[in-house]
Amino acid sequence: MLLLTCPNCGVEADETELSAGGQAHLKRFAAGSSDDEFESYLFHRSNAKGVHFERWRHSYGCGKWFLAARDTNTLEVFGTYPAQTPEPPKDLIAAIKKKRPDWKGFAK
Amino acid sequence: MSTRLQTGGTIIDRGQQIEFRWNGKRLRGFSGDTLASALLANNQMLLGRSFKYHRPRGLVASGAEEPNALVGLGEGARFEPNQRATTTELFSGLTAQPQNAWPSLEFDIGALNKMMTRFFPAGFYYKTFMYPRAAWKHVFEPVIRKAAGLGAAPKDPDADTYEHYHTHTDVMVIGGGISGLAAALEAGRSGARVLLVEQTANFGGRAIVDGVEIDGGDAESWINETLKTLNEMDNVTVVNRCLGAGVYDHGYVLAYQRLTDHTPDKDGPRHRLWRIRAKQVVTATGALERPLSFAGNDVPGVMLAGAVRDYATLYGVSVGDRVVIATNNDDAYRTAITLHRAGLIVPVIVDARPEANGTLPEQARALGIRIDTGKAIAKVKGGKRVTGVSLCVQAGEGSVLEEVACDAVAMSGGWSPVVHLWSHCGGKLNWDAEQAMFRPDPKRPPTGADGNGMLHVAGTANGYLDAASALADAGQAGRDAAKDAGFKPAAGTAPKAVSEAEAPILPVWSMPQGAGVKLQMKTFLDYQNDVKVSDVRLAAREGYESVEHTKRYTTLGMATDQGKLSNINGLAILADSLNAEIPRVGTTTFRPPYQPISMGAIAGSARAELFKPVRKSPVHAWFEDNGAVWEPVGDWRRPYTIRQAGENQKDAVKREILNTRQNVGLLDASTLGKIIVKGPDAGKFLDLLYTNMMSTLKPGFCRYGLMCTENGFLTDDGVVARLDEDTFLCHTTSGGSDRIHAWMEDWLQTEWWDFKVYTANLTEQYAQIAVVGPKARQVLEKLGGMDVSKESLPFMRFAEGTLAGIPARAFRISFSGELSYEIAVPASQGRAFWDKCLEAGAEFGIQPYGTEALHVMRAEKGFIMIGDETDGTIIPQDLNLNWAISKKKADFLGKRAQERSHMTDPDRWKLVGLLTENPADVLPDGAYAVDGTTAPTGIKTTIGRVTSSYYSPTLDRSIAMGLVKHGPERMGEVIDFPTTEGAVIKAKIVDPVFFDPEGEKQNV
Amino acid sequence: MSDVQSVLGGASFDGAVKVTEAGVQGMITLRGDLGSEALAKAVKSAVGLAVPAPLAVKSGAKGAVAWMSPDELLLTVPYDQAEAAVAKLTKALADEHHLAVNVSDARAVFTLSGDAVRDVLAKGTPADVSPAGFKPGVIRRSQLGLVAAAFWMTSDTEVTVVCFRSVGEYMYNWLCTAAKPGTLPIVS
Amino acid sequence: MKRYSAFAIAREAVRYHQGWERAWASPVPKKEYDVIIVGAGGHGLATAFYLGKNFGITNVAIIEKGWLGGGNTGRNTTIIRSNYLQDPSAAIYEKARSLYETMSQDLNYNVMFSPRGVMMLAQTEHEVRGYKRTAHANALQGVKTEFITPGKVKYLCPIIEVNGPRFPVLGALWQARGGTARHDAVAWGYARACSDMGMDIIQQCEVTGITQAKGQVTGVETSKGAIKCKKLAMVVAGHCGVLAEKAGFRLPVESVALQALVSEPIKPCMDVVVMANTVHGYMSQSDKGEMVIGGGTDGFNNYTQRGSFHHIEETVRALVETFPMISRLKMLRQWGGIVDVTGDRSPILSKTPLGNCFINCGWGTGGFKAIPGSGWAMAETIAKGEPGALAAPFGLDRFKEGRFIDESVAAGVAH
Ligand SMILES: Cc1cc2nc3c(=O)[nH]c(=O)nc-3n(C[C@H](O)[C@H](O)[C@H](O)COP(=O)(O)OP(=O)(O)OC[C@H]3O[C@@H](n4cnc5c(N)ncnc54)[C@H](O)[C@@H]3O)c2cc1C
Ligand SMILES: NC(=O)c1ccc[n+]([C@@H]2O[C@H](COP(=O)([O-])OP(=O)(O)OC[C@H]3O[C@@H](n4cnc5c(N)ncnc54)[C@H](O)[C@@H]3O)[C@@H](O)[C@H]2O)c1
Ligand SMILES: Cc1cc2nc3c(=O)[nH]c(=O)nc-3n(C[C@H](O)[C@H](O)[C@H](O)COP(=O)(O)O)c2cc1C
Ligand SMILES: [Zn+2]
Repeated sequence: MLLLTCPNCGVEADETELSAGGQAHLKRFAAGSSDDEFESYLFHRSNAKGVHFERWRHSYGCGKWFLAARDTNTLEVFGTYPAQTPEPPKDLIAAIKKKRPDWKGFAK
Repeated sequence: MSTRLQTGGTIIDRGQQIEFRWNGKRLRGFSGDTLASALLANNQMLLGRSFKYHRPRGLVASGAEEPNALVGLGEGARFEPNQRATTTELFSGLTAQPQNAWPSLEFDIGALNKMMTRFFPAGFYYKTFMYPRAAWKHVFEPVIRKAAGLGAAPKDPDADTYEHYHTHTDVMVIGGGISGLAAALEAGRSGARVLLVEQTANFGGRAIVDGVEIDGGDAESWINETLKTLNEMDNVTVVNRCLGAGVYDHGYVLAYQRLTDHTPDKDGPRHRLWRIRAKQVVTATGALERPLSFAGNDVPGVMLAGAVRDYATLYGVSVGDRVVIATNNDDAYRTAITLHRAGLIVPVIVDARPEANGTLPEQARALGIRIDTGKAIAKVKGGKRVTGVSLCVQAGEGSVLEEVACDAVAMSGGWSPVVHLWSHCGGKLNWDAEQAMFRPDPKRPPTGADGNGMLHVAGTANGYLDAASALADAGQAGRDAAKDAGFKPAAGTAPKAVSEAEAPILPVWSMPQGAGVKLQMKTFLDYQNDVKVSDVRLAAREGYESVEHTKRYTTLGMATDQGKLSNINGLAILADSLNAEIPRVGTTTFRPPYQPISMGAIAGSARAELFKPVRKSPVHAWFEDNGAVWEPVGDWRRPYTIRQAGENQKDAVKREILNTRQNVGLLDASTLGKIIVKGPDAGKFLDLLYTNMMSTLKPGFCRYGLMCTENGFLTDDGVVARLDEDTFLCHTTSGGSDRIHAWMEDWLQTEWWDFKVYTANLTEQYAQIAVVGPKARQVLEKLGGMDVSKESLPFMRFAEGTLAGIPARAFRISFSGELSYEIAVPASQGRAFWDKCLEAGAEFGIQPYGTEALHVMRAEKGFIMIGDETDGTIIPQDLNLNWAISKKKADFLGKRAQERSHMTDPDRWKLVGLLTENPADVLPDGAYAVDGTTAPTGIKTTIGRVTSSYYSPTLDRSIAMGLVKHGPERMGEVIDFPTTEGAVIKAKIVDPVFFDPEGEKQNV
Repeated sequence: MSDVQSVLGGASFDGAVKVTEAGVQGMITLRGDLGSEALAKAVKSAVGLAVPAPLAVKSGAKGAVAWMSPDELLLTVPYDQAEAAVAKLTKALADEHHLAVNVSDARAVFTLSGDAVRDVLAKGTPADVSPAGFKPGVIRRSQLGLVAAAFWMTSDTEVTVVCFRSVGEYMYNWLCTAAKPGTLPIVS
Repeated sequence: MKRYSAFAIAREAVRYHQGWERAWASPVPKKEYDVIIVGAGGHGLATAFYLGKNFGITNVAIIEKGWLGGGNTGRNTTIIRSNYLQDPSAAIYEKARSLYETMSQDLNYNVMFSPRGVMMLAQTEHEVRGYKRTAHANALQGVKTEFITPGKVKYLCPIIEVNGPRFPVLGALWQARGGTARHDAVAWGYARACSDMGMDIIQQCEVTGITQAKGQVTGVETSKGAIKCKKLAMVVAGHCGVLAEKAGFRLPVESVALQALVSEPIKPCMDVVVMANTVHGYMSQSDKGEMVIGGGTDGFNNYTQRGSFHHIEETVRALVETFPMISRLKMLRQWGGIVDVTGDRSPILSKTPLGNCFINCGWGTGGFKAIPGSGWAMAETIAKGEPGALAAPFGLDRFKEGRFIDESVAAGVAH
């Protein structure tokens, strides 16, 4: 039963107030992209056991989307940040590296 | 004989007698009794039968860990199977029945005689019952099932109610023994919000029974004082009869409060499920005593030593006149002393240790109790009741030295800390070889959202068995928890406890040590599931070496007590069989709940009308009063048809259709989604969202649009109206409004956040009422207020104004092919508008119609329906909707997907109309068309399927739409649709527009 | 106005807490740049109040304003003034990207009053409604029962609950069940 | 291997069961195998079994990081049915179901396949249409199902409330030869048979790396050292993403928690399996008497084998409404498994970017029922290097082509 702090309204939200939205920072491939690019965008997922960047919506609360870095193996939440962030914030990456020295870093 | 003693019983009130029924007999107990203590007081030793062998079973324990004394409690709509007698508080009028015995508890024909059990070792069923093949389902399984299962299934719907309750706390303390109280006190003093729960009615736990001294007084006074202090603290909440049921991720704790189980006549919910968010959790759940493994340890009368002491001290009940004590530790001597002081006889204390010279053994010796060290019980004698024990040396193989007559045996194999809650969410354990127990490893706690530990363990649960160190540990745990929750606890002022010092335990996993296979086959580990030492050894021998394999092969620990008594003993035997260390074998996984909790409590108040909210339109009540047949649509209820007196459903639909086509119909379309999309980039945004071009729509105009998923599949459709330069109103399907609104926001917030667009879901702001049919205009003219003429309000336009004095927006759109207006009015005036339409329409023959008429009429016109023609695998091209797919746009959601090879495959099935050769035959919904060939997998090749099929009253024949391979190129061809009954219906491929193909009726 | 009907016609229930359907209420959803001066001015002129901080709700003589999300406010005014207020807001913000819409009819509004109002809410919401997280001046949007709702305290013993109109009847039944006599207070 | 039979039990009873052999050996890994299968769940073991039985390939190792059968195979609600909508699904699930019919005899291990019947309740008009469509499809696929009336539903399962106020039962799709089996026994039976064929089941051995040369797999690194192989099959369910990453490719899969629970055991009261998809819950009664209950998955990636409690709540809420009598039963235990859910919710049986490496995954919430059919088809794929008729539609290429096998279309069915 996760607890995630919504960066949009500041509420520490119970999982039941939220909806999960899958892997974050996917680059959208649209018309004109190759079959491989498009397949990757729609289907291939990191599915990491460990550090995972993902999308959440505070659906019963402020209604806004946000992003989270979470460990899928321990469920530790490293941080949350606004959805309008193209790549994970640098300080968050640094903080995660400190806690998970073996982590290979953010990969799209 | 078990009986009520003349004196004693700290928690019963001898002044208040209570009558109850057991197994058809009327018995008496006292207020404060549990059903278990009251049964013992009435010499009811035989309480049930075991699961597999139907062996006689009596009480073993005095608390939640009880595996045997499960009863059927109550009657009728309040009957509950598998209720533990030990946790059932006695109340007047209680009725209980024994379980799993037939025809009676005393004479159970399911009972296997001693010879037969030999043929049923662990896992025997995997090795037999295989031949003949059908016999498993029809012969063996029914027999096995009949024998298995415990209590009877309840028959009636539950008469009780349940509820949920959320709370947030800084520190949650589970367990109200002295450790829990001390931890709560320390945490509370820091100012933290504290919630303390205790599963039983009484606080104080074992300290009362053990005669512990705290701060110079008896434990009871300290407990009462501490409770008083806690209750006076504003930041502390104390709840009894409340089980800490499970610890979940991120500090979520489930607690289960039993509100009226002990007073069933009281009103209100029976159970309350607490959903708790705790910053820190302290478990002070104490320890559970382990049985000893000797032959016959399951005979009624063999009990845990601590439980025997509980019954004597708390309830003034003796379990027997002559009680042999068997132990490997000092604690059981407390039981001997207690019994002796109560005037009962302890013929001998059988202590497996080579010597016993601690304070407690010396006290016992001084009382003249015989102590035999280095000895063991070779075997218990008796069937439905202990009659004696034979003794042997612990070091040997069980040759009998002596027989001792007795009517009960109190055994203690040492204590296991209750580490369940620590483990639920990933806390790890260490094996403490000296104390022979698993203890929480403070370095590997369950972790919370921040990755730090979220749980502390206090007192006995942490492996501190003596009161003094338990209290010190608990105080520290309380302070640590408060600190970790962000508070500043003051330096501790731990209460000082004094209890007798105890000599070390000697781990004894088998009694006697060299017990041979014959004894092993009579030595029970799991009492309820009849798992014996020999079974665990057999599992190990056969390769089921993982403790998890052993568990599943033997069912050890899978009974209703979840191995609270048996697990440690079982894995020690397994370790021994594998010649491995106990920690290497490890424990099985601890899973919630700590004790079973009612399904009713889990469901809470969400029953009947509160089960799943029904969304209701502003006109809902009218339908309710006027014979609507309801159909769920999303979370809404919509009228399928509105029956008139004496009419059946089919006739009602027919009447509604014909009336709408001939006169005028009225439809409540309020459930349609209505989403406002506004901003300078609204057009651009909708161009991406819809397959059509929306940015070119002129204000005042409407356009039908399609939306696809990024995967290319058609997901929703509806009419878009441009309200002004900046503002669009998008209609969606009834089931789609929330989904599509969320979908829009998803794209706007997470992909195109530079777009200047705001959306709002106005679905519920408006009631939307469709006035449909040749006389629709006349009805609106009569309502008055707005020019609805062909010239002012042509097809696919809308106008704003008032109708019948109500603010209205009228859309000239049609889903039926008729002259049709959809009128949006404020929802609060929706019912009034509906009524006015009916009134004004009366002279024109207006009649409301339901969703089925709507569906038929749209099919007559060949209009697709999301959910019928689409199913999540259909692209607009399949439905010949290419005209609605813009070729000019560089991008829209689904465009790239629709370019993939499978989506451009010319063999994709395409939408056509289908007319059965016999007009009276209605093609079955979902029927497939075949071409007579068969695939290598044996599956008949299909070439199409029916997506919608109806009898059309307008055409007085059946019509259908369907998807057919190369359909549009095969007009006029006849294809075969086999029915599930084996018939074949032939249908001709035709254009899907069956009625008014020129659209003459709607353009008037 | 005689045609205007709230979901339950003002039904009420006297339980351990009093539950009342508050009748129709003028409500406006205003989306825009909450930091903009024009928006602040528009809000001020509509309800006489400043733009609230996150999770705050303010009320005054003309109405109330609640923070709903980083780009959304909820304004309340008397029911029959909502359309006019929308028009005024739209005009005042004509030069700014914004959205002002009347949502009065899309809602059901309830008032709970009594000492145990927090307990009633706590039976159905995962939000922290203890004084530590919830007091007059704070608005929470969350789940209540099985549906979405917003709620705020108008005093220490009174709560306003807003949900969608279509589930108004469900909400009323849920609140009445939660407020049954004899089941409250849970935590004194 | 000595055969199991009633006679064997009688013989052993006389000597207090001291003479039973090990069900499977506990070998030290060899240096090299013809085929290594990673994952000793039902699918991995069945794959090995049919490699031996159908193709005579027995120089096989099955490598398991924990204890065999301890993944989803050991924690599922054991529903077996084949009433799928799409032809490729119906083909493989019906193959599996028919193999279940004789599995006990084939393995000489009683897996207690109990064809007690599975019904999927239709509680909306939409579901009625969906299930009728499925019934039509099944008739052509050779899968015996029928759409039954509420009256028959009540007759087959008297504890159902068919007239519930919120979602009355409008009918059901009924597969009389669907049912359940003893899940652990399926893994154990296959393991015993594989071991008997001379295959090595290596438990407590985690594959930590996949060594490759020239686009081919050469072997695996494990916690017990490096082992070479000529062919590799990855059959690790929830961990397929982790293993694929080690092999250097990504899959269209996400791993999420699926939960189940059991009640305390009661006397038999329900002789069929019931799935109620509108309200989202399903239930059957085990031979020991517990009500075995399952529901929905979490929405977020998770490897903990624990799920979120609100799903348990939702499921129980739904089932209390459908089966009012269970309100007074108690939940005994709840647990979770990590299921691998693909982009179209259908499994993957496929070649991979590595020439001699094959993958079997994506069974998600419903692969127990498929075990024998999947093993059969996977063995064929490995042995021949190309998928046969059963496996072919389930290749990875379908995601690029947009050729999905979408089962949720009829009525959003899982399990
Ligand atoms: C709660 C629940 C209920 C379900 N109910 C049903 C149902 O009713 N009917 C149905 O048909 N299906 C059901 N399923 C789905 C079904 O259980 C699975 O689809 C099926 O068991 C998958 O089998 P498998 O052999 O592929 O995977 P698993 O049994 O999970 O086996 C995979 C094995 O691979 C091992 N492994 C992983 N990584 C490595 C590594 N690196 N090295 C070595 N070994 C590794 C794992 O330890 C595991 O033992 C349910 C699943 C769950 C969780
Ligand atoms: N010497 C021994 O061998 C020995 C063994 C065990 C206990 N003790 C004595 O027990 C006392 C220790 O006190 P303590 O407080 O640590 O343990 P305790 O056993 O006295 O108290 C634990 C309390 O927690 C409650 N509890 C357990 N699980 C719960 C749950 N999940 N939810 C709610 N309540 C739950 C129990 O009902 C009990 O009241 C000392 O007096 C100690 O000496 C001694
Ligand atoms: C069909 C089925 C029936 C089960 N019945 C019981 C049971 O009667 N008693 C029990 O304790 N556990 C039962 N379990 C649950 C297992 O104990 C265990 O929780 C599950 O296999 C998951 O493993 P884990 O909890 O060790 O992770 C059952 C599991 C399944 C799949
Ligand atoms: Zn938020």
